[in-house]
Amino acid sequence: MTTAPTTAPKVQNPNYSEAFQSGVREEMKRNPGIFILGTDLIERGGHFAQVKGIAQEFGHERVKDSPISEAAMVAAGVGAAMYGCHPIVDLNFIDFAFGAMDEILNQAAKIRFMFNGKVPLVIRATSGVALGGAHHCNSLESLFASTPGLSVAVPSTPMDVKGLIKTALRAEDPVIFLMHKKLSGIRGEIADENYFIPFGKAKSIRTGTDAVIISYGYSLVTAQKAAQTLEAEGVSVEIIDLRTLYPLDEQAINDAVKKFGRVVVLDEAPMFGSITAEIAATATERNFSSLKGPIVRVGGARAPISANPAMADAAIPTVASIIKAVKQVMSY
Amino acid sequence: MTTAPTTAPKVQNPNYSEAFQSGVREEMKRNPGIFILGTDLIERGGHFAQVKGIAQEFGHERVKDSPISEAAMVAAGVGAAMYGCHPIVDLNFIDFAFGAMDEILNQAAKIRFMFNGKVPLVIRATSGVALGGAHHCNSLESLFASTPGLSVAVPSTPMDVKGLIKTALRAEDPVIFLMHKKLSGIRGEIADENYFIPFGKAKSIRTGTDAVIISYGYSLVTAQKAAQTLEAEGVSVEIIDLRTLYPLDEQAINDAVKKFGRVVVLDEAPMFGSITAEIAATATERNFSSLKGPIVRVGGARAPISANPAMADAAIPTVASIIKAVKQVMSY
Amino acid sequence: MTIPDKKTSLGLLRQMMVIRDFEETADKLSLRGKVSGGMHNSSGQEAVAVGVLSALAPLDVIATTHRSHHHTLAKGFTSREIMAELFTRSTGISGGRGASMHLGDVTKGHFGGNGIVGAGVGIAMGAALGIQQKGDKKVSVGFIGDGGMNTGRTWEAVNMAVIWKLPLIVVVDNNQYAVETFVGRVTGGGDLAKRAEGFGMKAFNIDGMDVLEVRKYVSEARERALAGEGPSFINALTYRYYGHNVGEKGQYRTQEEIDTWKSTKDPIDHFTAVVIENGYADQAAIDEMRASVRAEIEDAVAFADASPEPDISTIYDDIDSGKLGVQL
Amino acid sequence: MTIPDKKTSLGLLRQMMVIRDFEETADKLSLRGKVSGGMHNSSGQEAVAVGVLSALAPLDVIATTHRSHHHTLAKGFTSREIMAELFTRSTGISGGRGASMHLGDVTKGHFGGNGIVGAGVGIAMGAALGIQQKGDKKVSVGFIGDGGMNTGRTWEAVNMAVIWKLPLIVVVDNNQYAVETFVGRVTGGGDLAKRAEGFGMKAFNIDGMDVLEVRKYVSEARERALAGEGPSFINALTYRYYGHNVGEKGQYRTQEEIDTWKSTKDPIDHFTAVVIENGYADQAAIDEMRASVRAEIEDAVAFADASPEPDISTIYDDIDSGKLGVQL
Ligand SMILES: Cc1ncc(C[n+]2csc(CCOP(=O)(O)OP(=O)(O)O)c2C)c(N)n1
Ligand SMILES: Cc1ncc(C[n+]2csc(CCOP(=O)(O)OP(=O)(O)O)c2C)c(N)n1
Ligand SMILES: [Mg+2]
Ligand SMILES: [Mg+2]
Repeated sequence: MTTAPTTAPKVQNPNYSEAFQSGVREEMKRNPGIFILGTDLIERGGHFAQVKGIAQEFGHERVKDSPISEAAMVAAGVGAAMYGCHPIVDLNFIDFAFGAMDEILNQAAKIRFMFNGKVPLVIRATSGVALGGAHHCNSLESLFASTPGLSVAVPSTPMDVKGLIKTALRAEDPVIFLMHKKLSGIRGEIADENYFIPFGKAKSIRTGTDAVIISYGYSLVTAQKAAQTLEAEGVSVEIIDLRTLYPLDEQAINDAVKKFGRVVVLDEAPMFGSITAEIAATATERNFSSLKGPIVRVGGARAPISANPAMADAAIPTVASIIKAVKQVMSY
Repeated sequence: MTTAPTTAPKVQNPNYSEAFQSGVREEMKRNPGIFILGTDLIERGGHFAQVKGIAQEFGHERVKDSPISEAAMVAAGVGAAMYGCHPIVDLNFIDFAFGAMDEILNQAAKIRFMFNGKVPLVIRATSGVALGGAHHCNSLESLFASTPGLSVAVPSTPMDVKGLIKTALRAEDPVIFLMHKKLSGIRGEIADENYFIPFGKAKSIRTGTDAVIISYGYSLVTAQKAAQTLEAEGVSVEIIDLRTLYPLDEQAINDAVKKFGRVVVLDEAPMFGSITAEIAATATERNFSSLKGPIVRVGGARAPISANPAMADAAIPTVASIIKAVKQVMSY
Repeated sequence: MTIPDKKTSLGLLRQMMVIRDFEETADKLSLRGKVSGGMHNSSGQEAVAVGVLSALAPLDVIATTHRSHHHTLAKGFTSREIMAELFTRSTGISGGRGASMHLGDVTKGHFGGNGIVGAGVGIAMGAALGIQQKGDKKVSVGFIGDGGMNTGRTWEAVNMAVIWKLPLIVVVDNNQYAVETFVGRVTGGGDLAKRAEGFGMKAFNIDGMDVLEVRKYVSEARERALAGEGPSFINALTYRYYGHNVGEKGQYRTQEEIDTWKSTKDPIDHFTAVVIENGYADQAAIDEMRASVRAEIEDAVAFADASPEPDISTIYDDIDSGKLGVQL
Repeated sequence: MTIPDKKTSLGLLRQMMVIRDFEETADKLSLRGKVSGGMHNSSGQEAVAVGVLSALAPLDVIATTHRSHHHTLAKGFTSREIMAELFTRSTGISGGRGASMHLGDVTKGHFGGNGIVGAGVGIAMGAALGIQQKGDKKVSVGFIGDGGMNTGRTWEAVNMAVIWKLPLIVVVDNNQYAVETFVGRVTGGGDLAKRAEGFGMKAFNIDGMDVLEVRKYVSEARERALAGEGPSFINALTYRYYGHNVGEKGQYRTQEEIDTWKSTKDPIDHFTAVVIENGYADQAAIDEMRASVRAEIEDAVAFADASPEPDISTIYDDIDSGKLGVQL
């Protein structure tokens, strides 16, 4: 269970990146083994200002500007983590993880199992479909979540960003920490330094009575819009934010399926092979008799993402496509 | 539909690697733009002798021994394919693709869409769980199949190896061609030079009346054993070999679900997030009312693969686990 | 440096002016929201692009980086089709799918700008292998930034080109910064030609602000490549006048540094002086050239602005050929 | 080369003998099916392993390659726990999960053998960063083969170590072949120290058949690293007597080449002569040493053979800590 904030937030209405800074700062104060490495972290504090000011506060030994060497960046994090530090490797965009796949999937994920070692490592990156074209809009959530040894956080609010990064920095596992481009601007409350969000605990972010949408990340914003429209039409939709993709909150998923029997699973990754397949398949296998009809998946097109804004939008779920899916499950 | 062999096979009872050689040789004779690059291809013909003798027959310009530079190997293939050749990049083990992920997933897969170009490229590798330890036993089928722009072949017989590689070498797309380690020893008929197997056409490799197992690759061998045991117990199981994972033969899957209503989907990848999730989720969504109960997935453990043989075996589906799944669907 | 004939020289100058005007115009349009997803301005680096491309044949291949307007213009694509691409219109070089960072047309030997540091050099190396396989008399040029010098696969590609003697020219468009990171701070050893020589590649550190110097080294590299003597590495020192991406400034370099490069090394000013000195043009001719360039860019903007948006239903086109499933 | 004291010298010699006997014994056992998944025999390369590890402190870190029995033995792990690992028994260094290719125990400064060419150097570089962050007086050694010299990330790691002045020593266990591929055929430039120098790393090409030379260069590199002077690169030329993997032969090198290396450069023969020459031992003492080594390896085999198989239910253990889900 998530713990309620114990005191008022210190940063007034911070944005998504400031929430990250806040969590990282608190943990860096407490644990001298935490350091950050990535490109362009010192002056601008990273492309999304996610570590802005931290180099100035903690010094250049604890915020290290790296060359464009993703394999070495992750390897540096892996080796230092094995040695007893708790590095945060900031990959900037998650797409750049392609240059460090062996380090992440074959090394970091397996060392605990193979070599009697811990790998307390956070790999942070900005993810999600937005402008910028195909090379910067890969959805890799399913890849990471399906790799034994990795955990994956996909926070959708400043509160969750802070609560999850703090948990990641107290644990001893390699964590992929994905922050969605299109959530950069959102603001909200954050909790104080004693608030930790456990991995594997989903959260209901909208209560409803007729059907449930299970999702995460930016798709929740679209889902909320769809739910509002549906509300006006008399359909009451619950929305569940998974918050982490591994571990998955199976309990919350099973409960929701049992309660509603009408289930939509949503994300923006190309649908074929996305994490929504895992969620739908397992939820169906476990709760078949509770389903009023098949779980409906809503996902992205099987297409690279175009730079043209309208084409980019057309490749991911829209309010309309979500409404259609909900109506589909309501038709059972 | 697959075409029946038009003449008798030329190689008598070839093995899996010889079937590959046969298909490649025929296409190389026909198309001077086909060449092969990879490590240790000339003397030994690759670690599985998959191109043995081809350098000697076609010369060192068409079979190029490469340094251990997976990124450059794939990039070489991509650039040469864009230029108008049809390279076969032999990655040896598919795990080494980790070193070329950007080249495969971000470049090769997207160039047609982005830059008005064709990428007629085959990336061949040996895949699957076997001995050799965790670094060499990654199951990446779902990753490749879920990437827009890539196609994935997973042949299980010499006949299919030859028929599919020939199709791949006549097409103009990047194809991931996965040959399972534990199938290296199998032998069987192959067809003549006019036999091509289209991608996206599954094949029933065992007929049955009670339930169906949908699978591919080495898992089919285990499935056959399970089916034999079940037969003795009075349960008649059909087995479908998908042969390619993208495109998937949706028609064959839908037909099987409709016909049997009792469906097991099987592979050896760690189950969470595997391609069996996609198959089960989509098949359920499309054919819910035909199902007598939920599709049951059988897959690997969420664990790195151990070098110890018994531990390695325990991490993937066994005859017993398949029988259990079939009995589960028979209980509906 | 011997100067080419008048027509060629004026062509080089005009091409550099086109790039500069294009970039400064696009920059302003981008700030006004016309360019989707930002743009990487190459102002200051014109001599590299024009020097390289003027030394190539039209059918030679290039593959480049996220900062590629200048290379693409110099390769002979029109201001119209590139401006339209920045506006993500259907008339753009990449049909609006690419915007600033992903300019390319494989069928015309442009193997793409690239969102990924280091990717272009690998693809160019592959194209060089294709050229060699087919026995064609062409070369392939891979552009890369100083930031890409620390990306491992760059050196895999360099090594492969050396051992296979591929007709590849690696050109480092070395503007000395990767976003806010000074090349000297993250680049061990410092001497990039020496790095490349360590892999056995013929390598040169040259002045990337001098279009004739760039042109000369690339011409020679091309000759060697066509003669079967293998690849070359050309590290062209240059400078980026604007921020990394449009609208960015940052404290990572001084205004004084920027001003010094602009006032003492500007490639257009420098080559304008050379052209005048050689009697190829007087100030009036230069002014006229600049005006015609202005008109060309204005026209490009108008063209882009008037161009239709792509049909969004086409996002499902060109993912794959669909032919794998067809009986052959 | 000044020779160390008697005890040290005899220790070096005995350690090399242990490795040779271990490898030749394991090779035979592997051919008899006792070793699961093959093994990479390091016979011939003993001087590299022993020279390096004898120059390190026990708590220094190493990370290595698929060919790592020799490094692991020289680091001080027992023949028993390594032989047991080859037999994939629960008493093995990796609990039977790793076999020949994946020997490691992070808690003891062995950051793993590796199935992936190039991976070990990156991890060692990271360990060096960890050492620097903690301000410890240690170094980290990353072993790599000649084949790994063409893997891009090797050079990313080299560069990062240089710019951050990490206490890293890269040791190339250069046996001149990657499987069947001669280093000279795929390695542009040829001079590996020069490659590393191109990245600003202090670099040396040395004789990897001479245990004292290896030891000397590594000692000096260690001193420099501890003094904050940054990393070093040591390319140790050596030779692999057996096939790449057990049972392999191949036509890629001549028997004459193998025989020449064995008869003129063998590290054990060579150092035995040095030891005798220095009066540290006579032939009888050497024979006795060899016999005691034999007994040790026999014991290791017996131990491995008698060791229990791992409990297969443990495949679900140690995947992750399980603590992320726990309230902190
Ligand atoms: C592999 C990878 N890592 C990081 C980035 C983010 N990024 C985009 S451009 C850039 C700087 C590149 O610098 P340089 O190579 O010098 O080119 P320039 O921008 O100066 O033209 C970075 C870090 C990227 N696109 N790709
Ligand atoms: C990234 C990667 N590519 C290919 C391989 C397959 N492979 C295993 S060992 C080896 C040769 C390595 O040669 P070298 O680095 O010289 O080490 P040696 O075997 O000589 O000790 C190759 C190609 C691998 N393990 N990892
Ligand atoms: Mg730059
Ligand atoms: Mg070697």
